[in-house]
Amino acid sequence: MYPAEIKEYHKPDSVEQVLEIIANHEEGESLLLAGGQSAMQAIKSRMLRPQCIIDLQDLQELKTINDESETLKIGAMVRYCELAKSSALNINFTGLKDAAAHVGDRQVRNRGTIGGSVCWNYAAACTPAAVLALDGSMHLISSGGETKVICADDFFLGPLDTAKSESDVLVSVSFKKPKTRSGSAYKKWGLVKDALPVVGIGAFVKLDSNGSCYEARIALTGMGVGAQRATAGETLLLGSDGDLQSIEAATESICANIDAPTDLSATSDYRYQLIRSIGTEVILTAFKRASI
Amino acid sequence: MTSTKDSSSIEWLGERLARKEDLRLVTGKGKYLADIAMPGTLHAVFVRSEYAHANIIGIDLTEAESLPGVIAIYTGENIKDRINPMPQAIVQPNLSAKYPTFWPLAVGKVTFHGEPVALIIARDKYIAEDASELVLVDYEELPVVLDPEKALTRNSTVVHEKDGTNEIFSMTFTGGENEESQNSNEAEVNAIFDSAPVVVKERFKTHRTGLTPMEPRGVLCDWNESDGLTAYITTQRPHIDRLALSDILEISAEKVRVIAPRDQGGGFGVKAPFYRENIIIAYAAKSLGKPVRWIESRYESLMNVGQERDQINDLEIAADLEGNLLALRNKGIADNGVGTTGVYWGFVMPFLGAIELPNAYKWPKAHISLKVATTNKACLTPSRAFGHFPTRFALERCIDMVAHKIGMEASELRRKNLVDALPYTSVTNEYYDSGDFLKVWDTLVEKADVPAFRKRQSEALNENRYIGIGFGCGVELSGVASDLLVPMENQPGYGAATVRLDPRGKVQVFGGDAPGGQGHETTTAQVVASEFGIDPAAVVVTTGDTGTTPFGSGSIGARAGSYFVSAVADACRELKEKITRILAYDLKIEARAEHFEFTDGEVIYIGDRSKKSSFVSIVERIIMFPINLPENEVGGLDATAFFEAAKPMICFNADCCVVEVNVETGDFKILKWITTEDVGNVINPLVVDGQMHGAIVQGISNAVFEEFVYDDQGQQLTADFENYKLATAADVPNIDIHYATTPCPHTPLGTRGIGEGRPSSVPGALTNAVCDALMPLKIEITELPLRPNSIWEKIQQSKQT
Amino acid sequence: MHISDSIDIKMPRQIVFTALTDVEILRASIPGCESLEALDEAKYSAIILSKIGPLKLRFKGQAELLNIVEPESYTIKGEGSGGPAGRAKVTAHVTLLENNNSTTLTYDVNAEIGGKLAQLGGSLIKNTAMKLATQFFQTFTESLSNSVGKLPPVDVANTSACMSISRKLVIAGTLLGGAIALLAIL
Amino acid sequence: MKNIKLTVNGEKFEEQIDNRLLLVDFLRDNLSLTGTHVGCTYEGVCGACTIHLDGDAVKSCMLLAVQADGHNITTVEGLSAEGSLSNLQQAFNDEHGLQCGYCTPGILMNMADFLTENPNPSDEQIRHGLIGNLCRCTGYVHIVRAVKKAAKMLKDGAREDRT
Repeated sequence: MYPAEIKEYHKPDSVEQVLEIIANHEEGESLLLAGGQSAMQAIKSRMLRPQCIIDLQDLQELKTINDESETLKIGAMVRYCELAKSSALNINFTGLKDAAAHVGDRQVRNRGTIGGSVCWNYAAACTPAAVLALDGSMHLISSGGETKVICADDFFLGPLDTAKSESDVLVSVSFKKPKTRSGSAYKKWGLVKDALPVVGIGAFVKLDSNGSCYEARIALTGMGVGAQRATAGETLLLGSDGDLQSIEAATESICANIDAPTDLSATSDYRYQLIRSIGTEVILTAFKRASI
Repeated sequence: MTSTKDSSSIEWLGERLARKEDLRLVTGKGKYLADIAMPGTLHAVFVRSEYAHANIIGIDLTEAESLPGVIAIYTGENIKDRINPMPQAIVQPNLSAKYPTFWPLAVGKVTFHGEPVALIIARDKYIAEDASELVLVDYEELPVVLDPEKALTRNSTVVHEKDGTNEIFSMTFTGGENEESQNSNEAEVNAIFDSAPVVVKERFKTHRTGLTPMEPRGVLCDWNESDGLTAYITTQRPHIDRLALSDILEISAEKVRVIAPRDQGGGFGVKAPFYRENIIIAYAAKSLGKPVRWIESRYESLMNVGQERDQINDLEIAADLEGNLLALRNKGIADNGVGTTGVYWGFVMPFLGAIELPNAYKWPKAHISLKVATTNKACLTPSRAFGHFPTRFALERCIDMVAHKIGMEASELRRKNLVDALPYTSVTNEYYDSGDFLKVWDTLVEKADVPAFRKRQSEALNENRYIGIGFGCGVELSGVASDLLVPMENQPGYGAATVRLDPRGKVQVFGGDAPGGQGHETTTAQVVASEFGIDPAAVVVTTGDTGTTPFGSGSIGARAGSYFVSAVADACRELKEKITRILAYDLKIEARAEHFEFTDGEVIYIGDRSKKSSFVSIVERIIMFPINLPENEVGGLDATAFFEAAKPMICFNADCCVVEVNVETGDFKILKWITTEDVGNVINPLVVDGQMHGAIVQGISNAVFEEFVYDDQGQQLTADFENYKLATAADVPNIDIHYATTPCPHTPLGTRGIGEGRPSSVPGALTNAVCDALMPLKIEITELPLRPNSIWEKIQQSKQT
Repeated sequence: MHISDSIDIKMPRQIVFTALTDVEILRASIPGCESLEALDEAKYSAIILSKIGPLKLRFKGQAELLNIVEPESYTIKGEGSGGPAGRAKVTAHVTLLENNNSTTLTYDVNAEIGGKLAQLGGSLIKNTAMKLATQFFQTFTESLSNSVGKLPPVDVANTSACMSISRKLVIAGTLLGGAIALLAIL
Repeated sequence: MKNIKLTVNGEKFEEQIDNRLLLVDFLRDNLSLTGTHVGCTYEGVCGACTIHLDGDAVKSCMLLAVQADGHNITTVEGLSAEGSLSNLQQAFNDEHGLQCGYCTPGILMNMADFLTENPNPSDEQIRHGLIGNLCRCTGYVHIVRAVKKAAKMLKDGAREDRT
């Protein structure tokens, strides 16, 4: 399978140029290409037939991780391999590292980017779920040049669907650094190692000075709807110090409140079991990391 | 033919020689089919059926034909009067069956999702794909036949109407040739079951899975009036393809040359059939007078080939309380798919599976029958351990269930019933020529140390960890003698090789079989080197070109280590006879071949080691200076030998694996895989190890990860590696190999052919280990794939009862 | 693939039924509808452009209407083809239950997906179809609220009116079927 | 059509190509570097087409050739000087790390990159590193052994290695 005709290809080196090229095309004609590790599948299978490809690889300004005092700002073109190695993610955002380190394979991680992944929001993808759990914010620049910040809860709308409009460019994903102790973790299960998640779970907990959880976020993927919050489980962690009983109650509550599909990879019941099993492990790890 | 070895032949045999072929392969200089360049080559893309079963009402080519760059488009309608239909005798087994009639492109109707409907020829492959999107096929859907059991019922829709039934093949394998003796045999077996103290009866299902060589198929054809057709095909049997192309396209055989590229990206049986795509690409090249190339995409490949194992076996074992096996009864049903694949037609696989079902055990009595149903799915394709991967899974699993019922160690029960004296003829009349099954078994069990394991197992259980041990074994064909191959595939089984010496003392070997990565260049060179006492570097091996090689039935059924190298050795020995005759004459001594030693580049008279010649000089003398020769002798050193064992030959292996199951999720990890092999004398342990590793991991990958899935309309849902999952390096264990060999007495080098059947013992051993781990929950698994999801479901069921 | 769901529409059943046959409302309610065309008395065709994120797939669909029991239920049989992308065949059974001037609309869809759609779609097909259906009914309900009172009364006894209803329902079916197909791409 | 300039295995090329041409096809068909193989369709799962793009192992079937404009590419043909083998290639030969050889170029390219990051890898790390390369012949056992051996050779400085 080879791509259908692509009339134009651009490799701009600034966001302004990107916006200009988008503006010169009808809506839906142009496609922003980040790492291309998902988009190229769609282009080669001809499910996606862009008239104009705007390749973002030369946007140096989108390739840095800025560890600022209150936030961690990750450029949209930062690759998985860089996330997996970045010490800037060590303290609070290990969950994103967990996810990035196991996306696809080495070759995919050498090319695929955080921005590409969150904008594609594939039905079963690790990065959007980790970003959602970690309460990331998407920084976009729209056609007029104005900046928009959309929080993860409002950004991920469904499989392949996000709040980013076609004329927006995602420039970075930022995370607020918690003022108290916090920990995060992400893990997935697939039939073969590091495959697209049949179930993937990310958790983020913030603890007060007594080691008691005052804020928790849990996100899931693999349920056919892209990254999704599992709020039902989160509330049951409040006040917990990471005891197994509350964590199991939380995963049980997630199962009771979320639809899990049956498909070629797993039955619905098995997905629930994976939520229990992996969820417990992930939340425990998040607590453990917060307690260090 | 001689079976004794002179001392010099030991040197290179058994050497862990690094492979010769690697030097080009690791530097990117291999020449696979897609790498062969021919100026002006046109590119072919198939339009394939989107339906599993539908009438073709019409095909509109208008738009596609008008696309610039499109050269020609073929459809079933416009080729059916110009190409002979299949079946043709050359690719039709000598088995009574209902062979479907078909052309390379569907005529009238399509019978599976992915069937070729039209062929586009264009200047560029991108344009060819553009054009394929513009071909409009009007289909009228027909009811689909997908369940093999329902397919065999009277009311079922029939896939191939001319037959009036979907039962493409059926056979009873025990009780002799006629129905009466078969019936009386069945009655005797029934009587044993009626009175046996222990009977286990289960339905075992294996899913549709098989092998996927990393290089998909491909064909590159060229035509000119004087040479005729030259066809490069990814194939394991170029000589058969040549005859088939000649017959079907009515091109006189001397004008057809088939070349299997020297480098092929794996075969495993998938490249053994004669495929319809070969025919139409050759036809297009001939019609257009230009080279035409088709490279199969993975998507096409997964929709069309590599699908095997799809069987249901209703298997029963009768035993006594001491663990003696009394009788075996099996009714097999196989899902053939459409059956439109030359040589195998689908049912040849389950046919062999039924023959090989009894395995290495002594069965006093057995009744084994098989029915094979045509369905609207891709035709079964040979895949390593073909046919018996399913039946051995059923048998090895069932044996464990018998052991559980009696309360005996399954490994002990197996040992008790292994064939302990060879030769032996199995209940299905398969001949086991030689070997020592008990030696192989005892070596394995010693390495596995079952008592120590049981201790560890109960300790682990106290910590709520579930570990288990599983066993399995397999008698495998070591090459296929004409005795079996003629009736089975209408082809000869002998091995053939030409050995040609040149005046510089270098050797060329020509073989008609076409390997796909098994290391034949190196192992063959080792055989020649050991025969002539020269360096393997001096040996060049050419395979797969029908223009230069002697006839061979193909690189199939572990023929290399058994038949091909034996023919090579025999050809070498014929040349050695001539060399020594002339050398003795030159040295003025009375001596025959056995009085000479070929070693270290010299030919030495054993009786007086000062009487000798360098290998190069005597060879050059015979080829270049053929004067002053003995009476009736002429110059030249070139010999072709054919090797056929009087009876079929076998090899034997046994597997033990240890797993840990997570009872919370059903996930499991293979902690250890130990195997013991009788492969006869080993030419190159590196290569043999590699064959075993690969086969075992293929078995694991088939059993656990891979599955071809069709939906209820017959749509194939697993046409990419995202959905058809192969095991990655991170999913499979290391393999611990031990050898317990018995040299084969029937081959000149004592070697056995290995590798083809090797995966067959894997699914049983693996599933047995998982069930052993779950013994406290009394779980017996009878279906593949062995997925954490289904294991977890079993655990849930067990907890409820 | 089987999908069923129901929604409550705060309108009397007859109005809902009539609206379901109003071509303008339907056209507005079904995302990406590019054209509608009557082929003959019983067959209609439509072209829908479906967008799912960056994927845009154009489907051509045809449908017919069966078993109309006004205002209680009807069945739509539709087929949509996205060319090389694949196809979908949909049978949708719609029932309307009235309680207290409100209507519970239940739809029960059986869809057969074929071609690349089925192969590349995986588990997303159902989810996306559900999402589309939700979107459809959301817009439909809004349109209905906006246009209530403007709808012409339906004379059940009038055969030609029934015919026209059928035509319009056909279109609805086409669109629903096509939409499911489109969304299956993922 | 677009004009691209790039360096492949140290050699500079300038070519006029279609926007839609895949990098793997450009390397194979335009530059006749047929060591880079294709083993899957659109999914990019098999890894047989792995090359180095500015030193990183990536799959050349998941890139358009135009994207490589201005970049530096190494294919398996550039892994060692003509007539010699790199340590990694030699280790694959020594340990029988390949059978049919179809997946091998991709594996070598991935592992060459892997070893620069993991000079002292465990079996488990190697297996994890190999996830992006499917091999059907070897069962991976000898591949793992070969990579381990290559790591040792590199460490011992057994020979000059250009990777």
